[in-house]
Amino acid sequence: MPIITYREALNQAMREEMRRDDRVFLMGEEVGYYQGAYKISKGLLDEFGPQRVLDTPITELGFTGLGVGAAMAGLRPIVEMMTFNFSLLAIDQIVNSAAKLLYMSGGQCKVPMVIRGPGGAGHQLGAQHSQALESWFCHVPGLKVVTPATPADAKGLLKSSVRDNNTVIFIESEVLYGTKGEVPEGENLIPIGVAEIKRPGKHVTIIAHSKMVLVALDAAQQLEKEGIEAEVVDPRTLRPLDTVTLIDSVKRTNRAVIVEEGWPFCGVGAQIADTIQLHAFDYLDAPILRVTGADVPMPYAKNLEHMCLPDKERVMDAVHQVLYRK
Amino acid sequence: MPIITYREALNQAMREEMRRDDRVFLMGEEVGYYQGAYKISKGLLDEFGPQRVLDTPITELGFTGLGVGAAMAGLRPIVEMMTFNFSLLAIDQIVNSAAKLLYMSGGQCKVPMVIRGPGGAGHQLGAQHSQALESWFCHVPGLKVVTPATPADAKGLLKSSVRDNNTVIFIESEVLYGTKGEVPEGENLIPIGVAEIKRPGKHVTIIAHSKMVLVALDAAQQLEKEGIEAEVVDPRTLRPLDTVTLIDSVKRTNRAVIVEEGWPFCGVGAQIADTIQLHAFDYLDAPILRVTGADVPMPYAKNLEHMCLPDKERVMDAVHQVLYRK
Amino acid sequence: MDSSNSAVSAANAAEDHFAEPARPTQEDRARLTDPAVLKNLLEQMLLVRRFEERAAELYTLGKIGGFCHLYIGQEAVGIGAISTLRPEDSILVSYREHGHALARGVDPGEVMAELYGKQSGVSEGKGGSMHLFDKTKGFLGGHGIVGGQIPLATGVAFASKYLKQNGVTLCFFGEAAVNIGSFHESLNLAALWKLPVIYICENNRFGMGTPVERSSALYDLSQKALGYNMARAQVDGMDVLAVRDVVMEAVERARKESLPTLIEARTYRFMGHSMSDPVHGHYRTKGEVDEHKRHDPIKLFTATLESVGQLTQEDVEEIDRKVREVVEDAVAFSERSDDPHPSQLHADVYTE
Amino acid sequence: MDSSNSAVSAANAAEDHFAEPARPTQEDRARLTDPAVLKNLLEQMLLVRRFEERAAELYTLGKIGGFCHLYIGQEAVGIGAISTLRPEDSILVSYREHGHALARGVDPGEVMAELYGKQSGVSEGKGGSMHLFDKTKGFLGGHGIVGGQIPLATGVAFASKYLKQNGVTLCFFGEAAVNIGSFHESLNLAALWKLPVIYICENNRFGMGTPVERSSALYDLSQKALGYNMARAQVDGMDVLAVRDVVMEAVERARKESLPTLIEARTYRFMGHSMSDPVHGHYRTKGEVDEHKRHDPIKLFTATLESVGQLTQEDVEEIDRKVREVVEDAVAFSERSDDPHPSQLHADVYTE
Ligand SMILES: Cc1ncc(C[n+]2csc(CCOP(=O)(O)OP(=O)(O)O)c2C)c(N)n1
Ligand SMILES: Cc1ncc(C[n+]2csc(CCOP(=O)(O)OP(=O)(O)O)c2C)c(N)n1
Ligand SMILES: [Mg+2]
Ligand SMILES: [Mg+2]
Repeated sequence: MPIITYREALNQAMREEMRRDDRVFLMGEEVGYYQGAYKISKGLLDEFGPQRVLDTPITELGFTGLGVGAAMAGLRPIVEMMTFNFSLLAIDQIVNSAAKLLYMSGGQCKVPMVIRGPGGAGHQLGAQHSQALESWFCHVPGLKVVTPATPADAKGLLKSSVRDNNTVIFIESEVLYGTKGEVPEGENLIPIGVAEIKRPGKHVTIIAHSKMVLVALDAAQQLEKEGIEAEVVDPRTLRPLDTVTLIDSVKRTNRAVIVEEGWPFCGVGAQIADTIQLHAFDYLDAPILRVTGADVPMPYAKNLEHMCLPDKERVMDAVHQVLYRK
Repeated sequence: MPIITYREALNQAMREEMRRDDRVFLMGEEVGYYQGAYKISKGLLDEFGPQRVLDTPITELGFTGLGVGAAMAGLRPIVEMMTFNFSLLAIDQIVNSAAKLLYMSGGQCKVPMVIRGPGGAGHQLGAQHSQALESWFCHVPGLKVVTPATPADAKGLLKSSVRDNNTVIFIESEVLYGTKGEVPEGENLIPIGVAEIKRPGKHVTIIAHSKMVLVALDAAQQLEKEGIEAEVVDPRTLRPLDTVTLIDSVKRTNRAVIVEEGWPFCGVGAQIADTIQLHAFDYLDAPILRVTGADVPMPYAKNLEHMCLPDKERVMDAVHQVLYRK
Repeated sequence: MDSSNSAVSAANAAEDHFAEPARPTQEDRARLTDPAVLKNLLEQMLLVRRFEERAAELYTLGKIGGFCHLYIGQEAVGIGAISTLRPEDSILVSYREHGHALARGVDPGEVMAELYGKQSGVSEGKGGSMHLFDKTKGFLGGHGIVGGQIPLATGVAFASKYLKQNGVTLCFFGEAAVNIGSFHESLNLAALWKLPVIYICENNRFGMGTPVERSSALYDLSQKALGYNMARAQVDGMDVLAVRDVVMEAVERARKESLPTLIEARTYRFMGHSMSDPVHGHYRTKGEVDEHKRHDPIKLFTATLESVGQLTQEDVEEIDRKVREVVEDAVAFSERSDDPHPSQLHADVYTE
Repeated sequence: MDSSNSAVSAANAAEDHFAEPARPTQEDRARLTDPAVLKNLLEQMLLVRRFEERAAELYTLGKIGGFCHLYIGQEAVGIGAISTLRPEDSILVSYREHGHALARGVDPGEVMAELYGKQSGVSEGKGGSMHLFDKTKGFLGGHGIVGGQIPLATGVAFASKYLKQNGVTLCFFGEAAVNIGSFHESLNLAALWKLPVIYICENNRFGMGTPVERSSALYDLSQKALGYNMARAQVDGMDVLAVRDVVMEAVERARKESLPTLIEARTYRFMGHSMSDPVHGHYRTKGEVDEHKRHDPIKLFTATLESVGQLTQEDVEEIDRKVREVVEDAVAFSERSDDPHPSQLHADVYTE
């Protein structure tokens, strides 16, 4: 299987879907002539032309709403948020239009749209450019939320998202763009709503999504040396959440650690913890622990930023705790 | 003690704080000449004049940001959202400016502001006008989130919020505005971050905020007839959350039911459940149950809307379940 | 560099494509208009008026709930404008959209049933008064967030151009909506990308209780188009034929040249902001409302049609009888329709 | 009713308070300006230039991280504008704000230390290049969301008026920011409420890789003021004295009449959008950049000062030596400063 970057995987997914279906178009800041702020759309303007690859003014609310309208009227927009931090300006159109039009219209107005871009922290980008807001989108009925961690998932899930007839919030990661992995060639759709066990294990379940999956796998590898077999489960899709796979894993390991980059209070991990205690109450041998981003706006200073982000060590500590190893 | 409405309590709180401190001013749509869309600001324009009671154009992003700037520069704005649904348009200024300026500026820029208005459903207002989004605000470090359920709490907490030097998201309820209760006269500040046991009991803890407190108390009263003594705890402030009081109650009752009006997935209740399982794991005799709004955009039809909102019956069912009574 | 820039700006100074408020009287226009069209316009205006008068009663009886914003007094705008459209065209409106839906030919029974919250409503009872949708008619809502429909309409126009369907999109909003960001962002996008959309600002003087003079620094709202190099027009929104002519021009521009237009229609709201709002609160006097009622678009139009000999008193009464029947049928239909089935609660949150 | 409305609109048609791009040459202006001021302006421009040249090196050395947006080429705008202010005035800028901070007299060492992310930085290392704050100097950031500072600045002006402090607020943003909703909402509020704020649009031709012609339907950006009945001006942003004069007028208008102004300064960015962006990517040629560098505001100004006999080559070198020293001291200070203490992580999320 070819080994490509997460960036290239996303690029292939968009290219293939745009070739397959003329109604698919890409819109966002710098996606065209500039080839994308993070070069995800490299070459797409050349291949598909300015009718289908549109550079927008800096008007997140306007062009996201325009995308929703275009989707209502039969197109299949891919809207790139240069980063998801800027989606806050568009959130009214995402929540009040994209997520509700189908329901409010009694099923008449479908909004097949993908809103994609990097979420979470980069490197020292400061408080306004380092937010992981997936729990917000997960809260909203009518939206689907996808957070791939590997190139293969990125490609397979983006293709499925573009074909989905609902609005999909597709959250990537600046830090993952350069990572490499095997990606099957051609048509390989990964269904939305299906988790994957990234690493099997029987002593503890570590649940992580997006780049935290890599942190979890790191920790698992290290733990193995201590004879601790951690199972790493990646939901891949946060909404709808594949609770069956998560619960099944916890029922086998009886212990759970949830890792997320975002803020702790009302984070996605809280919902996952609630789901686990509800469905696996009698199987739990220890409280569910969460490893999250620090409960602060992201500081610029490197040393402070480092303290904010979950790392291998903190995940291992949590695992030790749920195993009462210290 | 005088008995007044929740509406009147809010009005008194603003009036008293505006009399006490010239830097406090009120801004929002229809707060002046129209006396407030829900008449919360009745009479304030007459008493304080158009310099301190400002009708804004319909520009939530603009006037909220203006409020933040005014707060940075020494004023203490009260910004009324006609309803919190519209705060989605202002969310960038709330999250990226109000919540972060103090931190980003290394402690230099305080933003003493209150953003207040009704949250949640009214009666058949439809999907775009019936959202309970408190979990979103709770997710954000730098914000405080207050959700009073009674006239006394509304007054005492609004006064404290106006005096707080941080940005406070103060969520009221259209359905509560007309409710009455005893409110001590004059200066009666209720500290932010302190929960209240609205009704003591030893068999189960029901945690509810805002108008769900009334639903919980209804259920508790009914349950009493069955010999079930439910303790109803109202956090009153969701961020910072008074975990001590909540945990202490659950440790006594060993059972918890959490009621909220909002959507279930990633709702505030999920965080509360996570907090409880973490700190009271060994005390729980049953999984924590949540009673929430339906996981759908709010429908207009009366019968469907009714099905969406938590009611006494659903709370009682949950209590019976955690008590294994059925 | 400055020179190069000024070259640019010379090529692109805000040209003011201002369409003079058309001079002819309503009589003049009537004489130039097909009698069938005139009759149809009157019939639609009366239908909307009677429909809403009835809706107001039903609201007070508790048959209709939630927010209910009436169009009474503004009928000439929506009806004149929509009379210029073709089937392939689209319409998006704010929450004050009963009149536009009916003008577009959405079934009155299904509209009324929607206000009742019945399964047989256009939006299956899930939308209500603020969220009427009939995709088969290109009627795309009914939107409750001020300004929310403006980017959406811009996108619908974008799709029509992208798909080469040659459709035109009408986007209606109130004068208070011009102050919100989505208006600004959308108009720039439409002008920049040359989209076939017509923005119709229904200036009824008030956003709830706030007069335009206290919400916008510029009162001559069509001039907002200058900031986007967009064609603009201002029209007497109480004159259904004047509105029709101005919109026809804009539709032409959109269909032939794929260019947007901003139109300000000066009108007035005879009722309260919504059914929960008094007809004239602190913010305006009964005198002011009565004064404006003297310009009732239906009265004006009936008088015109009679004066130019297109209609007799009897014809008018005949039409009125007819529309009242339509309204009563709509009410009867709504009364006998079922509430949505409980199973509908979770339907259409997502689609396959 | 229509008449009453037109009365209103007559009283309030978008009057165009357009200040002609001032005619005099930089030499003319120089002759009319206090020599001390001239020298100070040059010194500030050189300080900013040298400071940022050094910052660029340090960024490539990994001493500075995150996004770092340089002001090189645009110095005349911020420095000319800020030279008109008093201590009670305030300044808010985008993320491209090093120059404005230094022009306002924020300590270069503390600014550099902030770029280093040190505890001794103006924002205690928590803000970084994009979030410089020095409240004692009325320098209120440093904002990373495009357009985010515009409502904030409007609010700061509101507070100054409310508190009768008679302060003026300068708000700087790029030309691409005029398309975002917060610009529109803020300018309307400022004009409607007559706030003492001056909006300075630094038109450096590009928003990242997008030229203004592809982001705004109207290229002559100061004309955006027409939509808000606001005074406006356009100025050559490469001429520090022209900028100073135009802003001085606007400051006068703000301070005396409490009225806002929109100023477009035509300038050019000599470096990439940020340090992670090539100087000329696909979106512009080296030739274009070089062409613009011929209008380097510092070169122009030095030439002027020499031609009017205000300065000799030696004076300039002397000033340059001096500012280079200041920059080196700033670097040394940053190097020897400590990282924020870990205990700072949770400090200042909330205040008492
Ligand atoms: C963003 C937003 N803010 C506030 C409201 C509440 N609201 C509903 S209608 C309205 C007034 C709108 O006035 P205008 O745009 O002139 O339309 P009209 O009602 O006069 O037709 C307001 C403030 C809303 N629906 N959306
Ligand atoms: C709302 C928002 N969208 C996108 C971005 C990413 N971004 C940062 S700067 C920039 C270009 C801004 O250009 P301009 O306003 O002309 O300012 P300049 O950088 O030229 O000084 C963009 C798109 C952002 N920071 N905020
Ligand atoms: Mg209006
Ligand atoms: Mg620029």
